[in-house]
Amino acid sequence: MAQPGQPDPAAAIEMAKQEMDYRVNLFNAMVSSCYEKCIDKRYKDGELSVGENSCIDRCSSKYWQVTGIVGQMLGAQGGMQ
Amino acid sequence: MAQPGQPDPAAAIEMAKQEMDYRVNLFNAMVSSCYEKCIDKRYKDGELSVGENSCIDRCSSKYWQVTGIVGQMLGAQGGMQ
Amino acid sequence: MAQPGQPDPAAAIEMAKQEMDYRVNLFNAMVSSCYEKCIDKRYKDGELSVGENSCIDRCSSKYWQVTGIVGQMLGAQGGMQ
Amino acid sequence: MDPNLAAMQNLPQAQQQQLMQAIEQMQVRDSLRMYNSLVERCFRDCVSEFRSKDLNAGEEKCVQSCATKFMKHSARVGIRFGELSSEAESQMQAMMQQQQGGK
Amino acid sequence: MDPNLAAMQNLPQAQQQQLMQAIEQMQVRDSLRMYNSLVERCFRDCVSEFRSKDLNAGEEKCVQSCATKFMKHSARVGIRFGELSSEAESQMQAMMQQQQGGK
Amino acid sequence: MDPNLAAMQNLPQAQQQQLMQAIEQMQVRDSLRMYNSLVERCFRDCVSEFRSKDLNAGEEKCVQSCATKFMKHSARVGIRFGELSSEAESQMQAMMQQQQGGK
Repeated sequence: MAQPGQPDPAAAIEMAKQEMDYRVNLFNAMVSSCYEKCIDKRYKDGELSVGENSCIDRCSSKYWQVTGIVGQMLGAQGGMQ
Repeated sequence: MAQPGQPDPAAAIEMAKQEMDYRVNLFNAMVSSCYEKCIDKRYKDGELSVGENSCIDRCSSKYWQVTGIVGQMLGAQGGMQ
Repeated sequence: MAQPGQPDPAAAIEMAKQEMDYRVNLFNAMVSSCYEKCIDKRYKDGELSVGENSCIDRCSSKYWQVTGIVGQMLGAQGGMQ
Repeated sequence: MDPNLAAMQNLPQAQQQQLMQAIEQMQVRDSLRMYNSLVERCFRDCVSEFRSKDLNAGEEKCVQSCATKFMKHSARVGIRFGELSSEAESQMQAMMQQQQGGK
Repeated sequence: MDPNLAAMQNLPQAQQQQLMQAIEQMQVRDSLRMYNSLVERCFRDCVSEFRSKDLNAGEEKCVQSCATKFMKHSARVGIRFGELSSEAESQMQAMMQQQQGGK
Repeated sequence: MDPNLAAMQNLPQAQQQQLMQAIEQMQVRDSLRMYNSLVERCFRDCVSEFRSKDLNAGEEKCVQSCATKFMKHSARVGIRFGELSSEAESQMQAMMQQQQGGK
């Protein structure tokens, strides 16, 4: 998308902002998705149980894998352009 | 809101961006609303059934009509200013 | 975060925008949270019942208190930086 | 948690105008988003049958009641929000005066 | 409710380019958001077991079907959206011509 | 999918500063949004009785536990996210070196 060797500062700043926006959105979606899947909502106290902690780790990993699968599919059919 | 015959480029660009933002949001809301109403979430395969396809068409049409009704109501009482 | 006595117009504008963005988001979240909690979704007519109205008042008050509690917790642990 | 628009009063004329314009644009954007979310909500709550491509009379009536109710609800929350904000502001000012008085 | 990009034609060359660039940036941002929301949805609908850190075969297949279905759905809504938009636009133009004819 | 902040190193000094400032502003905005969504979630999960206008003791305790839990959860996801990102980055770099080596 960006041609190397053609430095346009404004465009580079815009790209960096876009990338950050994307990463923040991805992170937030991962946080809220795994919260729904893993956290006991009775809130007896503020501690994460052993089960919740390991669920969070696996959930993060699986979520990441889903981004990979979907990313490849969109890339393959040019859906991200 | 914008006086005709008074061309302010920056304001015109801003308006065009606002309009695009609005249309993208409307489209996205239509996509996700009709997805919830019409799509079978068991995901046996990646095909849309005949029933899903006709549901999507009718859902899009009804969604559009709702924007019309609500738009008129807001316009009538000046709620959009 | 902003040093007093060091007026940077662009930064001041940015801060005012951020604050407005924050307040609008807070207001919208309060509107939709209290809508879910208080409003009868059968929509027989367009009137709010006495019960709905008093629920809205109490809900707004409680929602505001929750922002206070969470704000203090985040402030205490520096979580908002 | 609250004010800072106070900072605005210290801005030069030109920047004040720029800020007012930015605020106006945000307001247009926000009311368009409010409109979108209102449509989304009332559609979700009122329409669930797709045997025809036109809204039936019941759905249309439901959408109207829903939109009216939502706007009344939103206006009432707006009043409460204003009260709670200005309460918080006066508390903060009282606190700051107390601190300065303590010097 | 609808057009205004017409306003664009009256813009000077330089601003037209600026606008095109802004639109392109919004499109990149929007397709990244669409991607994010697609991932979120298919994850929510397909993954609900956390005994291992890797997707099992069933989950992987489900995610693929979900993403494919969503993209087909989205494309179909896009076609309908385009039709409904241009219908609305021609109605509006007809109305405006009628009003001007009435002068 | 990943880096590009690398592009930043090729920017002139002035633009680097501009970018840093933009990033800072985005971070403020994002943490304020995080705060808003945390309030929304804990309110939804903890408060469901509206016979009085003040939170009762149980609700207050629930909100505190919810907020604490959410922050711990969010921090843990953050660690995993960092690991997964840097893994992906090294894989990509390995791939690129392999491709260049193949020349």
